[in-house]
Amino acid sequence: MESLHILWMSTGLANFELGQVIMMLVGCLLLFLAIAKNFEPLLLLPMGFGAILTNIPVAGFSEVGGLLHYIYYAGIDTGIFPLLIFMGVGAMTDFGALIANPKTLFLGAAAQFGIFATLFGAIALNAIPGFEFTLKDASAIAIIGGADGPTAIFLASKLAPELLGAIAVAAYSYMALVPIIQPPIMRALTTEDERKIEMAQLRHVTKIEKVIFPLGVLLMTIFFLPAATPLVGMFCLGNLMKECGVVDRLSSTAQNELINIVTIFLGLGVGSKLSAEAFLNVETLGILALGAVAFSIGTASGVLMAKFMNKVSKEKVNPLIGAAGVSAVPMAARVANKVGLESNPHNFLLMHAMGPNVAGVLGSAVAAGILLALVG
Amino acid sequence: MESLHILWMSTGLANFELGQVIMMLVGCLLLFLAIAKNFEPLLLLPMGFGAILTNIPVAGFSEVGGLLHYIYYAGIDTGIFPLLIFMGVGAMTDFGALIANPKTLFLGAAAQFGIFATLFGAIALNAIPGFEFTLKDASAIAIIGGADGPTAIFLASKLAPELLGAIAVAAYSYMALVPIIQPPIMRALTTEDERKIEMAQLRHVTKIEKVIFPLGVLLMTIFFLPAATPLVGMFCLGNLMKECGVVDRLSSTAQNELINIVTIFLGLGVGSKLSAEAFLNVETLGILALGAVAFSIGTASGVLMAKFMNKVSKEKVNPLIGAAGVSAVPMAARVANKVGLESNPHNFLLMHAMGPNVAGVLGSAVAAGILLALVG
Amino acid sequence: MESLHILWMSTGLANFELGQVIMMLVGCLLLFLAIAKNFEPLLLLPMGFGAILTNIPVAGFSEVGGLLHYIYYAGIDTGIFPLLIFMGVGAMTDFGALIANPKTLFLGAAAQFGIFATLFGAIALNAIPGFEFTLKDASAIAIIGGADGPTAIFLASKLAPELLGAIAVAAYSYMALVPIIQPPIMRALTTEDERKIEMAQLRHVTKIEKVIFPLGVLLMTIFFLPAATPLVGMFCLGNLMKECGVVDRLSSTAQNELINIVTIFLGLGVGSKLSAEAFLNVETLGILALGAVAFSIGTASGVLMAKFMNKVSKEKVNPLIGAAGVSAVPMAARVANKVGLESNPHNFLLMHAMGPNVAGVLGSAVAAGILLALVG
Amino acid sequence: MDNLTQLFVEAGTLMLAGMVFVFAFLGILIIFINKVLLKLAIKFPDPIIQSKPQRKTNKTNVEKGGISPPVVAAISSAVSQYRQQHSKNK
Amino acid sequence: MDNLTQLFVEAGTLMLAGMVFVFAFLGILIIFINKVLLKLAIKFPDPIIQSKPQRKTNKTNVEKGGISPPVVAAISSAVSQYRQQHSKNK
Amino acid sequence: MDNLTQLFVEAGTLMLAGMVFVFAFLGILIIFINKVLLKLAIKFPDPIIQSKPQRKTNKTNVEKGGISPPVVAAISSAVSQYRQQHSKNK
Ligand code: NA
Ligand code: NA
Ligand code: NA
Repeated sequence: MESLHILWMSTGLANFELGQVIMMLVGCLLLFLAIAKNFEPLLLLPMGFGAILTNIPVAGFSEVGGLLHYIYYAGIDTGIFPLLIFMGVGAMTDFGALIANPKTLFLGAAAQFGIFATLFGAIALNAIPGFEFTLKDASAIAIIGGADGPTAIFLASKLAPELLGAIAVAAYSYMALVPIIQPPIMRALTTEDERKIEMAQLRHVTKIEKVIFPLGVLLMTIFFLPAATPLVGMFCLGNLMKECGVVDRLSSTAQNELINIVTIFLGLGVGSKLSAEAFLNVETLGILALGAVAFSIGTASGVLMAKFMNKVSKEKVNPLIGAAGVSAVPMAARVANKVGLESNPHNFLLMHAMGPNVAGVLGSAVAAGILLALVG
Repeated sequence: MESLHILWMSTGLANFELGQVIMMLVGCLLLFLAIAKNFEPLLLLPMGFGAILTNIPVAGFSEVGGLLHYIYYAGIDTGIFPLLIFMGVGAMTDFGALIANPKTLFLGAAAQFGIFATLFGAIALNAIPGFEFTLKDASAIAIIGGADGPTAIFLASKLAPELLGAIAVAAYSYMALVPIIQPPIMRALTTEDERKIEMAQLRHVTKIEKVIFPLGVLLMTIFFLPAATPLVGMFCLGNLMKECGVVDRLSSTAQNELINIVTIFLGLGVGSKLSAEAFLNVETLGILALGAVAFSIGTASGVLMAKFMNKVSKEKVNPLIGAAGVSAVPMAARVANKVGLESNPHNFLLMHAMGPNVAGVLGSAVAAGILLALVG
Repeated sequence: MESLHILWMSTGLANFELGQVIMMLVGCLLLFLAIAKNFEPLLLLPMGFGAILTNIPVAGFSEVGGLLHYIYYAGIDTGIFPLLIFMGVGAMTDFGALIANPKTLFLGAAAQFGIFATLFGAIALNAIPGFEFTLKDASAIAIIGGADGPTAIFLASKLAPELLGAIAVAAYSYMALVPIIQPPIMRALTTEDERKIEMAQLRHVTKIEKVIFPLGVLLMTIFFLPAATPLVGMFCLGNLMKECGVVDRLSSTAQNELINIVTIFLGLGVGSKLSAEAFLNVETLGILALGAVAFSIGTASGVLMAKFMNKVSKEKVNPLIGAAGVSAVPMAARVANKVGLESNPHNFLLMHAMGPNVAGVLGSAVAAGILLALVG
Repeated sequence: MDNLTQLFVEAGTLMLAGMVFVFAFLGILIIFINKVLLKLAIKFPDPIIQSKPQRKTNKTNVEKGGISPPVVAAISSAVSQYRQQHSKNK
Repeated sequence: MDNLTQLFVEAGTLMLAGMVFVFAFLGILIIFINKVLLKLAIKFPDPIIQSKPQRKTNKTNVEKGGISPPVVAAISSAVSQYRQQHSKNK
Repeated sequence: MDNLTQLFVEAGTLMLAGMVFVFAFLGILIIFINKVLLKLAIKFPDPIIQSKPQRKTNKTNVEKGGISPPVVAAISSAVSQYRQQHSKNK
């Protein structure tokens, strides 16, 4: 009898709290979005699963000695996992389109306005009772507008670890929603004629340019923004490994096995921050709202910047590719391509949109560095 | 001269203890079984090698600062390595046969009697002078009957780390001996007619069933047995990654590179527990004896359960597949198939035996959870 | 304004020290050697990159909490990374040529004179003011003559961590320079007739020999030199996994994904030791000079040993393969083959040179063990 | 009651509680499969996946022009053989 | 000036400093590309890489004797198809 | 005897002891190879492994019907070429 009582007391049913149940449903929602809706499944699936695991009563996944505790403190608190992901992403990134058309860097820069406007917005939310975002919190939230998962996780783990779960959920969800969020904004801000603009074919980019480029980016970051060097440095290492052509086995491992292993752990570790006390509050609603705002402003800024550039320069740019400046590689570039095809079925913008797309990755990393340097 | 003396004093020959020599021979025996007899080589080879390394005098592999020390405390003491293996095994497991014929879950349940009977037997051994198994020890030993390596290692590392080496050796050895242990028991408990029973073809299992199944199993474990959620959770994560179809690169990494890396380390780390003081005692003999008993009882229970089910149900089950309930995937299922072919050369039981086989994995994990909850 | 001032104070430009600039140039030089000159790029590329990262002002890559700090202390200070590399190298090594012609072990032994003579030379440098090498320092430097990267890193991390950066740079640079350093020495010490010697075809080596060989090597190391068992043990584990034929998936992972992942980290971690204070001093110059001496003496010893063997034995050995005894697998063997072809275009020495080549790896590991036992 | 007897009682209780629990757990799983999964299977049957193979066949046809079937068979066999070897090596 | 106002001022400064910095940084990068990379590209153009393919072709020619082009095309297609599938699986 | 001389003596001793040890160690290894491995090789010679290739050939024959040898050669060459490239990429 006693044994049965102990057994009963050790069941989940006898120990559930409401918050845990709700957070498990949130985890299930993330799994649903990942599996059924194909929302960034590589990260949302392990993240949703981690959210379920961390909220199991009695099991203690995120307490000292629990699996998710080890994963979080070894890999996310230290920043190692997002940096390794960034290295792998660097090894998958081709800067050719950007080097061929460097003007598109301005589009990637403009789209970062989504970040800084959202920072302002997060502070503005403090006017509403219930919100008390510090400047650190606001910075971590704002980086959602960078549309770059590892950057957001890295910054949040440094500036506002208690908001990490909500920020990661928002960042990846909106990245998956890019095909829904962006097109209306893009259509509203452009005329049919602008959307029809065809761009000149990109010039051939030589191997030496691609090899020197990551080193140049790193050098500039060292000069002007050392706080961004962890992110930019690992990204450039990955890109250099890819482009140099002499360490193909390392490059291949960085963009396959290593990034896969780290992705599983990163997702689980981020999911472990989706506890009821950290997630079920009004601040999460604020973060979700601000994230949507950030993406929208970033998209709009990119498009408007392209229109501005068309005013001052004779070489025309299709303003749709400005929207790709929010990064969300390669989704945003595909969206630009698709919206462009609606107006001109023979106008393939994909390659041109890759320029602002990867510029947006650099821009977000730079913005993250600025926030770390000034707020961190 | 002095230099030569220091050199001599630093040789193994000058520092050997008898126990170390014997344990190295045990390590060599494991290597022999792995290489020449093909006994679970993926784990027994690194385990045997680890046993040799840990017993090298002077070298200090398992002392603070030694390689095996780091491996053991980072990966096994924390439970991380067995859980990652379990995730990989989950990503390799197909529950189709089980879902198509859920009755076979009873066979997997019955075979767990091998575990609990052995627990009783281990306590009974205390009647013999020299044995002093606590309930924790007995539970860790009993799980050998689960015929599941990572489960045994996980439980032993939590309940009786000093017995871990012997338990792992017994578990993997008997798993390799399944084709020798099981057939006589299976033949003794069944009639020729029973062995000839042909089973109905399995129905088609849809994708959604396979996706929802691991989530359902996890949910039930959360409700009723949170102590089993580390094992069941990681297993279900692996299985979900496999079945969902949207994270194939993660699933592939989990069942290839990641599990391979972890297997090397797990084997070495377990081998590091094969020290003379921990292994060369009468308790190890008891563990080896109890392990054999556990496998035999598990096999018999599975077969008898199938015969019982044939008594109460009209849809007949070939009792041979009951033996597959001990798990030891996929060896036990193959044994059932082979013994079946002896009686009826046209009766292929393999797919039917996969049902109880994977049910046995779940059953063992549940049994491990019960032991953790009640004894741990 | 204040914000701008903080931003300026957080730039690299405002914080650079001269030493850091120079060390970054050293890092760039390593990258150049790796990419443009193909100097051991797998290690020199991450090492050069690590050197740049660790010297970035403000960023703190190698301070507590920095990425390179974690990598160094988790993987190099513990010795884990070099040992895993060694396991992978073992899994890539074929001892067939050595077993078929065991006499070549003497060539691999003779070439280790490069190590011990350099040890003497490093102590001799102390006569010059400015040099103050301890016996530990001298031992760590001398191992450069082993022409084996992981062995050098392992030994340096144990005996002289502050010299690790310079030692690793020297070891890998000279390994890459083997095709330039060795041929003049080989030609100077041999006559045209000697270089034309054709060797008997190697006998077939059976599988069981290849399986037992690593175990025999390990056994001897255990008996006579336990201090070398970490290196030799992991090497033999890798080799056993390769040759036994029953754990191909582990062997494949050890020589592909695992070694690739560890190589990236090892390079970065070693690079993190290339700080100005540790590298920019006269001792580094001494190390670079001694390294060149070590390679040259090792090469000469191997060649002279072969000539000596031809004096006392009737079965002739082409003395060029003696140079391969320094290891630097497989570069030195290729050099021997190439120099041989110059004198006799039909004489392919590659397979024969593989014998002393892999013997050199064992010899260096044994020498490292002796130094650890007597000096460590 | 001495220590050993007490251990026996505890072990017996464990055995009983454990087997009951295992059977109950896996029994509920049977119900779950029969009641939930089966209904899901009926409600969301697997789509008849012809799109993917068809696409492949089309592409191959386009690319391979007028090559006779045995040649194609030989190629498939060679490739699948290599694939098997390769997956074994892994 | 109350706390919220101060935060607003700080956020505004951050926004301004941040956007200026981002534009400056990526702007210098444009100059870097136009001034440095472009010159490098002219000075070190990509070698016309015929050596590698040629070597391959030679080798293949030697090995394949007198096989008709469509057969070769079929093989290439089969191999590249497998390569694609394989890389997808990864 | 001053400090440097002492270091020299120690280094000299190390050199001597080290070289003797290395030669002794690898020398015993020669004996091990000649006395132990060689006998093992004679006692347990490699089985003449025809089963595996044969099985493969059979399978291939069955599958490939009446295809002419050059085609098969071309396929093998294409596959082995791809295998090489693939292993290089790794
Ligand atoms: Na961005
Ligand atoms: Na089981
Ligand atoms: Na060497």
